[in-house]
Amino acid sequence: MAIATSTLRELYEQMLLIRVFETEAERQYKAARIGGYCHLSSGQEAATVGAMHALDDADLLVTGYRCHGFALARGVPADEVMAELFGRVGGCAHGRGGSMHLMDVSRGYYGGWGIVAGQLPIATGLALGLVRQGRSQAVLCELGDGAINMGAWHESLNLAAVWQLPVVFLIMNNEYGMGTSVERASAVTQLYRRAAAYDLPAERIDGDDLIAVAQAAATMLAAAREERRAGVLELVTYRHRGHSVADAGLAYRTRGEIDEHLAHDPIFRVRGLLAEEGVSDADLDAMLASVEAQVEASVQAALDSPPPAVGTLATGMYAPGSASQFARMLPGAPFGERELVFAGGLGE
Amino acid sequence: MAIATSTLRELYEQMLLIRVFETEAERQYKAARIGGYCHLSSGQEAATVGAMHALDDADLLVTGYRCHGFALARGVPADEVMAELFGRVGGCAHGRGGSMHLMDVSRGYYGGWGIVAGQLPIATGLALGLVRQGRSQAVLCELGDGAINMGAWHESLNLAAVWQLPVVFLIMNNEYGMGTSVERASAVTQLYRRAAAYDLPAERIDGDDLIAVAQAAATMLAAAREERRAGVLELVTYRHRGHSVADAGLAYRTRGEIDEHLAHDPIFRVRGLLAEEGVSDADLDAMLASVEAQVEASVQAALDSPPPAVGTLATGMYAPGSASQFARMLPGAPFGERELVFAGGLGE
Amino acid sequence: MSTTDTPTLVDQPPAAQGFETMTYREALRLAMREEMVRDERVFVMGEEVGVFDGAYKVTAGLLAQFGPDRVRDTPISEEGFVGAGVGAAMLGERPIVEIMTINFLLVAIDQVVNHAAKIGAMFGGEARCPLVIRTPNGAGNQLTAQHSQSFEGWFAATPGLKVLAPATPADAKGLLKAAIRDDDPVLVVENLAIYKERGEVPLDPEYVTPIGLAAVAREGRDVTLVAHSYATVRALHVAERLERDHGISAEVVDLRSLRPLDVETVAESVSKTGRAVCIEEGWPSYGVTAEIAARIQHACFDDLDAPVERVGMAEVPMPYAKELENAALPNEDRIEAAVLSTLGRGQ
Amino acid sequence: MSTTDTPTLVDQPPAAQGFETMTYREALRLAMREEMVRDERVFVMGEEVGVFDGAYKVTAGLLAQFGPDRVRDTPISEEGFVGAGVGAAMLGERPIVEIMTINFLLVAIDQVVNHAAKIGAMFGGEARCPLVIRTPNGAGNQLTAQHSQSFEGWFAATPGLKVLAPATPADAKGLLKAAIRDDDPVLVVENLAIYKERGEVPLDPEYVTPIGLAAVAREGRDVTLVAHSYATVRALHVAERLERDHGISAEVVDLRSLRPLDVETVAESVSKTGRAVCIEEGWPSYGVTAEIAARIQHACFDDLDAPVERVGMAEVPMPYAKELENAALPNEDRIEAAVLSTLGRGQ
Ligand SMILES: Cc1ncc(C[n+]2csc(CCOP(=O)(O)OP(=O)(O)O)c2C)c(N)n1
Ligand SMILES: Cc1ncc(C[n+]2csc(CCOP(=O)(O)OP(=O)(O)O)c2C)c(N)n1
Ligand SMILES: [Mg+2]
Ligand SMILES: [Mg+2]
Repeated sequence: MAIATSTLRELYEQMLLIRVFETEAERQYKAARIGGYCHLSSGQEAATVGAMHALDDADLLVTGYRCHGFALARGVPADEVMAELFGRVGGCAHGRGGSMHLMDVSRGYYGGWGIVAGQLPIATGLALGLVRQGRSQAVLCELGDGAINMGAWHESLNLAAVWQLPVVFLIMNNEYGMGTSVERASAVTQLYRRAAAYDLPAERIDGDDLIAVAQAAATMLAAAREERRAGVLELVTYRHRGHSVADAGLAYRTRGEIDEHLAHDPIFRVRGLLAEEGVSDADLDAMLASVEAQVEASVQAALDSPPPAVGTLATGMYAPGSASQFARMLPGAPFGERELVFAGGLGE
Repeated sequence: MAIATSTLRELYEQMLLIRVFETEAERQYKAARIGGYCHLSSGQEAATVGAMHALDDADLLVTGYRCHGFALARGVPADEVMAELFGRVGGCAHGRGGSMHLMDVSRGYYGGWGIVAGQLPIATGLALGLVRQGRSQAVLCELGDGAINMGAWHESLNLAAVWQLPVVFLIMNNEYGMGTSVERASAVTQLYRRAAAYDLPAERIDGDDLIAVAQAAATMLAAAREERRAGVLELVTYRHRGHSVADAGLAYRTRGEIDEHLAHDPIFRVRGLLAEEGVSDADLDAMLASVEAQVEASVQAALDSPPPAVGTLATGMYAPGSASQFARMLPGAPFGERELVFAGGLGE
Repeated sequence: MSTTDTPTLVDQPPAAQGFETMTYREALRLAMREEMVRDERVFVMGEEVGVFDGAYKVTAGLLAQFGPDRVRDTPISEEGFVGAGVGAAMLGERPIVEIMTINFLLVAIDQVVNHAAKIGAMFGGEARCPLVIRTPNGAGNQLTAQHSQSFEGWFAATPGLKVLAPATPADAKGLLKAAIRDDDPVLVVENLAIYKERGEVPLDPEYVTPIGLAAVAREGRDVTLVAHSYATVRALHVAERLERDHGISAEVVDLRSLRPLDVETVAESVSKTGRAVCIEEGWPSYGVTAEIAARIQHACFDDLDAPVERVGMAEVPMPYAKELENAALPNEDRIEAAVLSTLGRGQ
Repeated sequence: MSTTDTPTLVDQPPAAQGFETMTYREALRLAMREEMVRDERVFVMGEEVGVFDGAYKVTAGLLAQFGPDRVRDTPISEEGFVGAGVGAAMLGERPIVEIMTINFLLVAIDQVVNHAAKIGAMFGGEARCPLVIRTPNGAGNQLTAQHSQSFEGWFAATPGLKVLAPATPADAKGLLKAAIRDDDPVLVVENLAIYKERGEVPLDPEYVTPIGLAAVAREGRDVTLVAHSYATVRALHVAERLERDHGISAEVVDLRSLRPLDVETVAESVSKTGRAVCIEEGWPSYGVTAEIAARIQHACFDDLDAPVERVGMAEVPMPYAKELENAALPNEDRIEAAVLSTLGRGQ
């Protein structure tokens, strides 16, 4: 697949946006404006952007908790992602989800999940839903190299294969699950080989090669859409930062190993491609400047957005109309339920 | 591996014992002397006896709930197995386990488990225990073709491989999990192929060929003992009766399919081998007669054994000494706990 | 199994009238059949629900009527297919997932508690999870330690879920239909012993039992028995015995719904009788009856003439031998003894 | 990672004397180190317990001291390695399995409830399961819906298990050591916020806290606060406030053990004060405080001057925004308000 320079520029900008956003998120976390767990995807931009480029607008996306990059590449405005990390109503999850639970149903992004591999059965079910509705789209389900050792992986892949569901499992193999290397966690280190246990097509490629990723993802998603054939795509990449902002990331890998990867930064690689195609340095620097401005603005937008009101504590928990079902539960209710939950938007 | 005629006779007698025992168990169940679920293994005798022949006395055994045959082949007296089905104190599980939960720790048989695939992580742990204790034995873990689609299969095999544990997973592929054929349940129907996802040795053989089973099991168990190499052995066999005594077994398979298998009854095959080696019909018939007498006697033994006393309701639940830990839990206890549990042998 | 061709909506049959006496099992089946006819988004999924006609025959005949796309046999993969139900529900489908018995729901509880229950709140209402999980609890058939349990209280403890537990064939139909039509994840707790219970069931396809409303199954003056599912059946039998043998008038409150829990109906009854015995099939410590007793002591503090009593399964892993199992069950003798003791007539 | 060579028994060090002030986290580590020195059957297993020194650093330094056979990093496979712990324990080993947080125990709960808890009974005592599972519960760090839960009540509801929940560094050491030495499966519930709490810890390697014994953490006359784990810390702070701001004398009972549950100590206290407020980090409905309230109303029926109150996490999936989380937590304001209302001094 040849990618037009104009397209390559866009993808490069997305990669820059992710990197700059993650860098800023770490800064804001350390400034205590972001709480909870915060997992950055710096270094995984080519894998993220390449795969998302192959995903149609009508397709569905499900990911784990390392999801800032996927949300941004899916087109969720940086303002809304940053506001979510700040826990503000302007966030893409209304400030209720935070870093791990980004989502945007209007863009077919069904979350941002925090239980390792818990998103796999759900992605399988979304694909089942597509089939039952006679729709021709596919589901892209991200997981990590560590997640592949959970039972949910096995059950989901078997169901997807037996039921011929249009779902592509995207393994972001960044070589570690927290501090555990793939070698220490998995009996086969070429993770894509596990697809053979379900007779599913699978491929393992350099996840830092933007174009190769986009091509492989396009092929697999097409098979899912057109032949209802599930697939497994393993992208070999690397996590530049620690597991989360709280992890220095040096206890289980050497400085040298990290530097080695930094030297082959996927962003430099794409910058190189654009340079080859005649895009000037000034032009490339301008792109970076505009992305930096965008991220800076997202921080301001987040600050300008108010936190959710305490009165909305129970909002969304139950469907509209549920409040009347719960009305008779008040007597003897635990202390505070009356004010916090029953008056807090329960099922209204 | 050449099997001496004398050995073959013994194995044949074990197969006969299982068949006659299962037939009697079904009769007793219908006579309401046996309750709960009752899963028979008629038709799977060669697979069961062949595998057990390869298991050393010091090795460990774990199975699912279809375990009468395994218990008998392990040497648990028919009297104790029948008494267990009758729920009597003379049972191998003291009348507390029933058909699904046979066990005999003195013979290294760690149960008889009823949650599909739940025994796999436990077998993996027993193997870990052997390793930590520097022992050179292996664990044999039985599971069904349906159980292989549970997440516990995946996690257990990966752990066994990554940690190099001496455990052999024995898949009794009797073609159905209740009413679901392997084709409808599993994306790969040659189940042994799934071992490749863990780089583990695996073999699929005719489970009704007694000698082939014994040979294959011996090889894998040896590798487990000597090289701490886990393995997967798939035995293709067939369940003559329904899933449990309550299932006629005809809703999901044809009469013809069953007859086809009955025509190649593994017991006939071994009888044929013995005949070839010159064992006379009279001799073979005598073996059957003695086995029938043994099973008949087991029914009487079961009837002669008393049911457990209600005062033992809580026996074994907690370790000795626990009663004092629970002594202060009595005030406001639910009705009956005082008599049934606290006075019922709790941790004494 | 081809599932590409989505079935076309079947016309509504003329609303049937009147009542019919049927088993609890048949009432559940009727509810599913009616809702599948009414709404083609509804489909059934689980182990042996199709070709085998259901391990306990609740779904018998549905495959023949609706085909394999709407009555889907699954591999033995509870975590996988419960999660598949969650995902399909997020897309607007209405899966009814059958779990053969509640004991097996533990391998899938992460999908129910950590996922299904969280969706409405995590998505701020933008995504919902109209999933129904049906499963029987209970002991009584010598099924032994791993197959004789009742975990419904754990799900009732989970905000984001709704938990229903019908005790009559009529409610089996009405509450299962309410669950299927509800936009939230609902666990419908059935019971192995109750499947064969018979009763009158309204044939009207619009017969739906409201969620969150307990029922006074029997009126009485002296004591209130609070129960759900099969324990309600036991309670009603005991109430008869108490009337006959002791001239005691027992009121029976059938909870029907555990989350939401109708404390008002319970409190009204106990305020009237001044005494309560709470009964459940499972282990009472940290169980359903703990919550009921805690609510009663709070809501009826001034009206209670005696402490709230609780009866449930003896707190041991259920042994196999019939003699031991009978002793461990919350049988009528133990319930009656509890009532007598709360009335000061104990041994 | 070679595990063939089983380590040889290390000599006992001379029994250390006196006390040392340390964090709850350090006390847990000390308990494990002492027991690993004392008994080579003891080993630690879990995600990131070794090379990473523990996700919350509880096991920091153990790998360096005891090596990879006794401090075993696992893949992300809770069901698998919890089950591996069960099997190893059946063979007489003494695994300490760390689950990173209790939220992840749900994917392994089948191994705990349907397997570990059943072994003693199913094997009639011929096989036992001396397994320890350590895991923190609780909310408070904006960890959101899937990472802010407390499920210990579900395990306390399971006959065959023992459940401990230390609230002080001293008990963290004493109870974890009791769990490791116990011959039954024991769940030790820790808490994310409590790890950094400091206190005096006896250095004697034979310091073991008996199982099934609650502690009166603070003496008082007017009301009893019943809590476990981090809720006990909150209760003690509230008790100070009540004394200072309202002249109310609150007694605090620290349960320490949920199964067995020391109802005697709770009942003694409430019989004296006549009032009780039960507090937990998790959702109260069908939670731990439900059982405590049910026991109190039964054991102290004639001594209660007011209904038993309960305070816990607001019954919603925990949202991310700090403002919402603070409101949902069982914070000191909410506990104080509950105490005041039970004393008729409500808002
Ligand atoms: C079931 C479960 N167990 C453990 C955790 C804690 N945990 C969060 S992320 C993580 C590592 C996952 O690694 P990987 O799948 O490779 O994804 P990555 O973080 O590298 O993107 C772990 C163990 C969890 N969230 N869920
Ligand atoms: C987790 C779980 N799900 C469902 C069941 C109900 N069940 C008992 S046996 C069985 C079929 C198992 O089939 P297979 O593994 O092939 O073993 P077989 O019965 O053929 O020996 C099922 C679904 C169970 N016991 N545990
Ligand atoms: Mg990773
Ligand atoms: Mg089978």
